[in-house]
Amino acid sequence: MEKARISSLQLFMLMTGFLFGSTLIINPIINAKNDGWLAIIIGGIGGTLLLWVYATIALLNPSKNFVEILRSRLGKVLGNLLALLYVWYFTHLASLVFRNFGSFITTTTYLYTPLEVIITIFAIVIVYAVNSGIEVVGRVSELLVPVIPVIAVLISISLVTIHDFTAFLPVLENGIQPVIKAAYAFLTFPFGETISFLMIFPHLNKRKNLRRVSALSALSVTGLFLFIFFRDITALGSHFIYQATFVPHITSVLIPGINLEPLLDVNLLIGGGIKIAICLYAASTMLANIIGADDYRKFTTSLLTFCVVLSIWIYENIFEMFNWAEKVWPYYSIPFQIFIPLILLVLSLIKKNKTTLTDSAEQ
Amino acid sequence: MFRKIKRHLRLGKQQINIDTIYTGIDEPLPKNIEKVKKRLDEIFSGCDDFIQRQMVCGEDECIRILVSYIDGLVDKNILNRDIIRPVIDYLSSKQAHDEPKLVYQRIKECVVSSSDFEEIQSMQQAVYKIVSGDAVLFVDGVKDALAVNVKTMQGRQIDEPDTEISIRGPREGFVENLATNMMLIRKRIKSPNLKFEIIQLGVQTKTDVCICYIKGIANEEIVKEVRKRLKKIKTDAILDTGYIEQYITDNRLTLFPIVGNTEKCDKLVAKLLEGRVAILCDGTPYIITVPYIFIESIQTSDDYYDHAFFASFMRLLRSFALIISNLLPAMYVALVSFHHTVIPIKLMITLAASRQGIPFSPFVEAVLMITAFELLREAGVRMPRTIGQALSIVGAIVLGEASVAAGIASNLMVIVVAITAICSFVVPPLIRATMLLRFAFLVAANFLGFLGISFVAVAVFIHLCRLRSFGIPYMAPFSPLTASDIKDSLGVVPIWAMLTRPKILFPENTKDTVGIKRQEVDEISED
Amino acid sequence: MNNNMMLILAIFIVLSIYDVRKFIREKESARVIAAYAFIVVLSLVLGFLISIGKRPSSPAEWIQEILETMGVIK
Amino acid sequence: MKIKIIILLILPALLTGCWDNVDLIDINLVTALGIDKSEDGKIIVTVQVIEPAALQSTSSSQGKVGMAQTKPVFVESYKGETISDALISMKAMVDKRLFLSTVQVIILGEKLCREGVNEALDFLHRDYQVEYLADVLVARGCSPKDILKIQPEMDVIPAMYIKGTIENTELRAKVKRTMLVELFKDIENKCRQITIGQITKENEKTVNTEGTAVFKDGKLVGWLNQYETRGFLFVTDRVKNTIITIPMANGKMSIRVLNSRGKMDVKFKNGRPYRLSIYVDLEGNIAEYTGKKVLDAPTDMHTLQMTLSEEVKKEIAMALRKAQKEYSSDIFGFGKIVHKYHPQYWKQTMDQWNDIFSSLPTEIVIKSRIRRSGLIKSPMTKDE
Repeated sequence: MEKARISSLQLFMLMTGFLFGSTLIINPIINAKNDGWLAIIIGGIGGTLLLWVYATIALLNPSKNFVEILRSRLGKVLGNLLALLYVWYFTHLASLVFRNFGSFITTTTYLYTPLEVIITIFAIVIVYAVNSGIEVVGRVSELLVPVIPVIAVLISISLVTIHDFTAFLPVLENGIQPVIKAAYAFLTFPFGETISFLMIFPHLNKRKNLRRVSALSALSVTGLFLFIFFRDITALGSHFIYQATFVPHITSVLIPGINLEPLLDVNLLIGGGIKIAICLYAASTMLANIIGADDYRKFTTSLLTFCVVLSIWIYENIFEMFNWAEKVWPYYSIPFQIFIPLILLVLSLIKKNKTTLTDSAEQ
Repeated sequence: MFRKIKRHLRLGKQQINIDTIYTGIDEPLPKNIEKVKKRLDEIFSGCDDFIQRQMVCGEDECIRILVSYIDGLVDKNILNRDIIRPVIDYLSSKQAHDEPKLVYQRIKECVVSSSDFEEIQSMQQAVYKIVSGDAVLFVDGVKDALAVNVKTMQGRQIDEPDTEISIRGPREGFVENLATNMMLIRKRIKSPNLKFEIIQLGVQTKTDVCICYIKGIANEEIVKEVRKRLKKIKTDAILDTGYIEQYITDNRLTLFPIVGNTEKCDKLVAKLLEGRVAILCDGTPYIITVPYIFIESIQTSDDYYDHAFFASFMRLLRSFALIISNLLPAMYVALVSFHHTVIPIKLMITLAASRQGIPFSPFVEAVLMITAFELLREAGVRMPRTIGQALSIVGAIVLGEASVAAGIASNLMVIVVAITAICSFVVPPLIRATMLLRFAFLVAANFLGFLGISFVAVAVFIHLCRLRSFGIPYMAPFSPLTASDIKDSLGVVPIWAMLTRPKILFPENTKDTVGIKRQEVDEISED
Repeated sequence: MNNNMMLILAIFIVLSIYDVRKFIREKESARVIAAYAFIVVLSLVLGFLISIGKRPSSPAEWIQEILETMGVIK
Repeated sequence: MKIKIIILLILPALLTGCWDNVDLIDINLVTALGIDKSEDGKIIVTVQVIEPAALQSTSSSQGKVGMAQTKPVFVESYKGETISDALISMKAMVDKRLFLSTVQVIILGEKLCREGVNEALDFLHRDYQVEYLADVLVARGCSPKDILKIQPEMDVIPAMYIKGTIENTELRAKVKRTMLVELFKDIENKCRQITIGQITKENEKTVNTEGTAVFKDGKLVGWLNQYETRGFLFVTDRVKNTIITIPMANGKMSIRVLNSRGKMDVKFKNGRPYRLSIYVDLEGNIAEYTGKKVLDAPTDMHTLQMTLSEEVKKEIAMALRKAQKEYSSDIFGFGKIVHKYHPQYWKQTMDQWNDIFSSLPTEIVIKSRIRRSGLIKSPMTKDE
């Protein structure tokens, strides 16, 4: 087990970067059209609660990582099996982010560059980061994540002349159902994916901050998305947003006089990079834990190879990608993001009550 | 591949270590002065600058005294004044004793008028003292000998260093002589807490290397680590602190400087007072300081002497220049060959028109021009100063005028290279790193445009975050964020507002005011 | 035939050769090597299949089908 | 590790090509795009390409000695099934690849507009290079190619010249400036029908941009003249500066409008709309007066303001009447207000909105203020 320590600030930055991730590329909010802001608020609050649950699980099982929690609560065999499933889930998630990023880049700027090449170069940078250890990833995120809101605000300020501030009206045009659906999709992507942080929580140096930091980063990302959503809808109008393949790209192209699109690429590179790095770290650490290897670095390269191949293999075309992210992902994620964590929470609470009971009995 | 080379190098060094020059003379000094003389002549055979002066006196010439030294290393005037004359005076005077032991005692206690002498027992010590410039005085029939410091103080005058020019502040720079350098530091810090620890390094050269720190400010752990790493050095020669630098760095495969060096007294003293450890080396004016973090590269001593607003602006300007000097050619290539959509039309027309008729791709053009510039720079450094003028004229004409007129390079490229060159000189410690990174960025830009640049930039960031200098993260105080140290990073607060020492160095005393209790270092280290 | 894919596989083979060398040097346990080999060989085979244009149906489709048969999504 | 990473990062760069790397000198900068339909239903695409080197030499050194003067601009057209087809096939006649991000103006042909612009917009929206802020115009009475072929004397690049005339609508408010992105926003939107500025050819050297093309459901249905256009722009809050001339005793007076604010509203009663309201606030100075009456009393200004309001009201009423009665097309965007504030009603009547719009009575409220009289107070010719 790595003896790395990350500070609360680093955890906050990592989480924020992770949550920002590739969410802008495949925005689950779009389906709610004008009411996206409602969906963001509902999903954001739900996401904060979910993160609270994950943090509580980590706090109830101090200094244990996810695999150890699974093993101690569910037994060795079942625990290992579930951990193996999670390895798949994180690898899958990482490859999806790769694909989203690659699709975005090849659609908007690099029309003739093959998808594989962009993904591979991205992967090499990430393997360098992950092999440097979670401490280094934390430090890098501390430097780079603050760039994300800065760029978002920069683009928004440049667009201020063409805003239509009533664009989000009317409220609840199509009823509450699409909003709830979008909010749920938003909950599973990106908030539920932070289950991978259960592998990183043990590294936090001040454990008492854990819940506060997670909730804070979830809320600030919700705020950021709200801001970006209002920017997009006021600049483009709901019709346009629904039509566009990649909304943030169009927003950045609209700025009069200059085109800030490369900045947007940087933003997505940072967010996506942190997300993939965390997923890869979580997957390889879990695998190392299951197999009983002492160092997760032994598996980073191989898992990354698999991620890259999977990311190319997984979809045939871009519509499949969108369809999957909208329709299948939220349901596919239920067991990983909600069922198993809730079971763990309940089991941990029971265990804790028991120990406190026995403690009091002994006294 | 590299590992193999390293292994070979390591083997080679070990072989050198076996034959030290001092093996074979590890013996006590003989009592008989003739034997001493003969042995020394044997050891220094072929050294015509080795001189032995014998003085004989007393009844039956029973008192015989031998002074051995190396001509040129000792100051003859001092030698005559402090040793030869008093000894002869004493011997020819009436108080002279007959007993060699008493004579030796007498000479030691009240004849030799030097303040700095040492008693030695072995031949090895005697030889070492002789080669380091002492005169060694042997008395026949006595086992001990007296090494008197009569070193000549010849060397360069203290003057302003050429490499680090400052507009304001002291102009004294270090010189090659270790004692002078120590004096220069001591002169500025009048405190017994300023410690100098001298050790000898280099099997052949036996160079004096001195660890300098302020006890109570510098972290003991770092001092210990410096000692440990210095002791590990096994090499033939230490000719410059550059040698030491390469042995003690944390990461040998990095482009970035993770050990600092300076030639300016005031700068070094400021660093010592911040809690850094300095390593001085005899024979070089460059003194290295550890730990060294990234932000030190854009700091200059002028920043602290000047008004804080101006200094902060200069800091920002320097960081901007650093980015420009790394990225500008790459940005140009990316713009011209990838991101046509980004360029406004008017600029586009200018760009396209200036590129018209150029046979090379922007990448090749950039590489050619930058290489030409680097050559020019290198030639300017190596060349005798008198031809400098000619070179700059040739360079200006070739780079600026002729290449454009001949249609080899575009106008804009010349401007880009010129701006890059100017910017690269703004941050001297990073010139080397920038020079190579610039090419990496160029290749990336030619391959994937801005995306490629971002990839390489992120890789560089990761590398920077990985680096540590004596355990201190290189990118501190930004990552890990140390809020109290931001005061002296991209901006700088006035000197009266700098209440605490840099926490990132875990100084023993974080407060500048002396006497306040030591802070909890562990707590800081976790932040 | 997808040459880019081939090139990329080559890069990853180089990367894994480094790892394997380290494993041999450090006398790694059989379980680790087995797991490693499984992942790498699986991805290389898949990559090869994709590069010669015989793309097997992807996990995305499997998962979608499973969920459809379970009746979770329409 | 580091070495490995560096090698691996550089390796692909050396081994493979640079796919998207296109040198600036290998592309043709397209400054204007003309799209029209031919008689047989195919698309005719016209491009105006500039030659940067020639531009530089004409603008700076007026042609070096011994160098042949090349034309800075050339115009080509090609007939194809779709826009992209025509654009790509055009390379049979054009040497380098056509680069669309520098497009300044897009000129649509009348025939294309009559048959619907939706299909033309798809390509422009889908292609990653097209500049969203390009100005769109409809050519009236001639083909786009005719307009792109002019050789203006004011600017070497015709596209820049045309864009300039469109941009100065800020000063005159007689043509509606439409950027491509606005079309994307409104084309499928039932709340507001699209309108595009109109361009006509004056002679071989100049064009005229005045008036507006009115569309209904993506098809050209008619035109607004320059005064109707101004009325339309007043309502939609697009007037920044303009000159309005009002008749006075013994002459005319021109008012320079410096500031104008337009607002629309749909009044609802019992869940259905019963009136369209338009409010315009404007502010101006006297720019010119050819009459003879001495202006000195504050009350003079009040009467002037009344007359100005009447004049503006007339223009707005003209535009409104045309939109309602003649074309039955909600170009003002009243539907947006209904959509935003009365979504239930909008849902039911979305498809008939244009008819409802045409049948609604209107109310126009103009508030105008005249502040200053310029450098002189009295007219040059006084009424003795």
